[in-house]
Amino acid sequence: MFVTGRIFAAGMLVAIWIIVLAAMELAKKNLPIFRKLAGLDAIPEMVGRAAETGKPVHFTTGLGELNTNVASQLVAGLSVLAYVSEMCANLGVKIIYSVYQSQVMPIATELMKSAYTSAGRLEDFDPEDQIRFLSDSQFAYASAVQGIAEREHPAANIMIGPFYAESMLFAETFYRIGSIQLAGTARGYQIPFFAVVCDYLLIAEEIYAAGAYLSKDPVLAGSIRGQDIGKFIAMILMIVGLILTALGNPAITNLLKM
Amino acid sequence: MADFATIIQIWFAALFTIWVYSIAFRDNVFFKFAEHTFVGAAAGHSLVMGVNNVQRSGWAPLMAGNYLYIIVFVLGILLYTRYHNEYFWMSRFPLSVLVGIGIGITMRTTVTAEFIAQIQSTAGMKVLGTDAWTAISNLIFIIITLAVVYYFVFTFPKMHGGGLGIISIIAKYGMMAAFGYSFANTVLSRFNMIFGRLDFIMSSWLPLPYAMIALPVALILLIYAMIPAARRPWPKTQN
Amino acid sequence: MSMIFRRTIPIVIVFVTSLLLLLAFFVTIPGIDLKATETMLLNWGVILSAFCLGFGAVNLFIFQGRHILRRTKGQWPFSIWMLIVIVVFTVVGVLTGSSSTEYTWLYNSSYFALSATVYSSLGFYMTSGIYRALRAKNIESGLLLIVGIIALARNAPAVAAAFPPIIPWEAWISAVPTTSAQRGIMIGASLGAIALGIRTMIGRETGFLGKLTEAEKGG
Amino acid sequence: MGKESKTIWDRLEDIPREVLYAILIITFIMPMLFPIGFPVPISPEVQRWYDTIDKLPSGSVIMIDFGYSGGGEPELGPMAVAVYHHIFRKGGIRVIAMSTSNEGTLLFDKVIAELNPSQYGKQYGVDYIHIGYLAGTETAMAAVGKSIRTATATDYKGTPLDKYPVMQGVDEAKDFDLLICYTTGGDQSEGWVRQWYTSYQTPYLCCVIAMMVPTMLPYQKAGQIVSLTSGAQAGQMELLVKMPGRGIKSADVITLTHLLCIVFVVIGNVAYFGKKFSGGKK
Repeated sequence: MFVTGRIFAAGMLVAIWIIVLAAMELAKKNLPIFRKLAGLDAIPEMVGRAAETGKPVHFTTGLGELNTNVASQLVAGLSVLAYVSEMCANLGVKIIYSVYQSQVMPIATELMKSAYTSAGRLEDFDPEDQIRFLSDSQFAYASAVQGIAEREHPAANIMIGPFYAESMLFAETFYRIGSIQLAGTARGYQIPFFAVVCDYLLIAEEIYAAGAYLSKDPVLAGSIRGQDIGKFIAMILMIVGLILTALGNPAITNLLKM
Repeated sequence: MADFATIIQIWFAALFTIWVYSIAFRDNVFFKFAEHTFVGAAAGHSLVMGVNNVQRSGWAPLMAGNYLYIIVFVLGILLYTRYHNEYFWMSRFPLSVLVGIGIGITMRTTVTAEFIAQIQSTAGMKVLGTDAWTAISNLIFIIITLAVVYYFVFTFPKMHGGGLGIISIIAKYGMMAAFGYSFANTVLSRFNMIFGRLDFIMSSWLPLPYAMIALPVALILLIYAMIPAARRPWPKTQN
Repeated sequence: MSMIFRRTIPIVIVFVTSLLLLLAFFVTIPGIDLKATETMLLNWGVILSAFCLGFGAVNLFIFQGRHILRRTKGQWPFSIWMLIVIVVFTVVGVLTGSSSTEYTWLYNSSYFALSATVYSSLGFYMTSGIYRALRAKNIESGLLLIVGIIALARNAPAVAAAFPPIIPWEAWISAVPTTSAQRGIMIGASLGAIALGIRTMIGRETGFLGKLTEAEKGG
Repeated sequence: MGKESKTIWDRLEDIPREVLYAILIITFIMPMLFPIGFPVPISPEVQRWYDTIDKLPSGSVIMIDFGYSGGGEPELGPMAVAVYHHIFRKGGIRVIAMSTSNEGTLLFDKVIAELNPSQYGKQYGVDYIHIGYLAGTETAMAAVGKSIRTATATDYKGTPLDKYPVMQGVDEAKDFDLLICYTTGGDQSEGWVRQWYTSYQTPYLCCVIAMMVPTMLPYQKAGQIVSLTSGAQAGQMELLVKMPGRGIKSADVITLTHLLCIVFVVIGNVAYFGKKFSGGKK
């Protein structure tokens, strides 16, 4: 027997479950098409400017570990890293990736190496210099990134992943030295700082979409498709509910309370 | 007058405060010392609280004769096999229990708390039959909520093309206003924290004997430590 | 065989545990009382989480220990100091108890002062961020700026007292655009959280397994 | 661009950050040395919080989560003290505290020391208690909601819970009439909505640091939180309970530093537009 007051919630959960699973299966055959993300579209321009000025591109995926609940943000950041690396390799721009998690080092090396290989520029890739493990303590990492900004003056700075209190510190430092910045995080408390300081933004869920779009992983892309359908359900329920409420009919609100 | 132990405690706390603030100006050896103390203290403190928690929640029932709790102790110890190169996979059993509990309790309530309750609250808003101001406010509220949900639909690109692009623009404006509000609130939070520390220094530390002398000395030392190693007479090594 | 132990069983454990908690919440099965099991399971969750609190210390011993062994320039004396701090905290905290006078003294003179200060130091960066970056470059940033200024002014108690109209302005900003935008984000994020839960339960999201062996990477 | 082409606007934009910081610190210190005593208006949220506690019938039981870390103490500490003053003065209410932050028990001690409950004749174990830190955040909330005595056998000092009269007849979420959470973490403030409000409909008062307020607003609008306040409003609560303390002391400082921020924004934008209109390019 269902517990009263939780019936609709249980049904909703089952519905989302089925939709997400179905979307993931379908995505294996046909990868969903993604809408344009303004933040991603800015990357060619950013790398282009780095090429013009001969300065490097700086990349960071923030803090967090691969076995915690922010792992999916980290994974999204790494997918963007692979994309940016390939573009940098093509244009002969140096990309510096500042690493916080030692466990990410081998993954990043692999990703960047294959990016340079597919650009046919493997000889330009210097993992020692380009993938820098700075520290695994928050503020030591932050001050080391600041050091890179002040010494090497990157033309562009891309930050995608789980960011914490260091977000403002990074954004402010790179702004001061005149880098163009793209930032994205799903950690709600930090988005405002990026919105204030950075030129381009990936807001909240947009980073997952960016990651899924660039990595072409059917599980992730399908899951996003499933969530999109969930958003339709939310919108429809709200609109129908509003209309009925305006007509004085509480059917939807009663349904949701079941 | 405070006792000796308290006086020492205040001195430590005050010096650490000044050293940490110095990072806003430049990296230096005093900050590094304070930072390492912070990281060490954080790890030590959570270990202590962990032991305390295990004693109260696990050890006590076990001693009271609930032998089922042996299982959880075994699982707890298995967590630490993650540091072993060969047996690290054994830590996955307890971790799976933790992950399973985490998913179970979040999923079962998220669907109500953050999905259904929010929809219900929006659907119940009145646009007709209220005063004009409330009606307009509610209408703006509804439009922004719907637009933001719409904005985060990714895999139906046609929904964002042509004239429909206006919805995303509305969403963006709504979110920017929200971010402006958050930003101002964060300033308030951080300033309150700074106030707390400065208040401590001014009302607890500075009234103590010698503190007024120590403050300028500490500041001079700090400024000295901020000078790049190559340009200062001693020590010549960078840290 | 080893794959079953290393990969399949953990995923099955996740599935069974979470399904049990879901069932206990949504349904009542006549004849079966899930409440006792649920209560115990949750308590086990608390205990295992408490066990995890030692990870930080062990990680630091391994990581900083390496610095000490290699005599990393400019780092190893700090590493030794950090390990001393951990040991002192642990010994005092475990021997005298976490609410003893000794431990409270230790906490107040170092950790409390430091954690309060470290996060407040961001206030400085925010000030220069405000000065340099809060610009009305376009409509979006202009909107952010106007809302930001109104909220800043409202947050200053005396400004609100001297200029009362700002109170309803701020209240409106908070209740209408901020709440509605946050609600939109929340609805989307909740779906993301549920989808992540589903992926983990069916073994499509295996980040929690930690490092994978070569054989597992293929699987 | 030659040196002579550096306009006044460029100079204004390039003020070294050290100068900005120094101005900020001075703005902080001046009102501390020479207090002005600016007035503080009461906002409706704080009033609603006050009324909620005021209307509690005698014999009610409150759960308080000390879920904040040391960084939030300057904001949340004064709020916790003011609210305790209110509860203890009112009388007839039992207060059971716990912590989902591992610094919580030590911060609880600070609050109690500042509060001095004996002035109201209140005793530890009889009128109030702290059942200790429980790890796992949401897991801990769910566990305590099911059974306190299963989750922890003793209070934070290590004495068995049943030895305290305050714990009589209290074991699960259903036994509580109100939930209060002070926190610096989203996992806590949102977790209580999920684990207690959603599961047991316990009325919930939530006090967070100011920066977290915006993300919590949707819950309040949906009625899942009775009153959502920020620790920065502690001064207002102190005025309501007529116990001026640290919260009200910060009013002068906060006013002046916020005005400074507004001045900074204005100067920054004047420099930006000045440069734009005087034809200088970046």
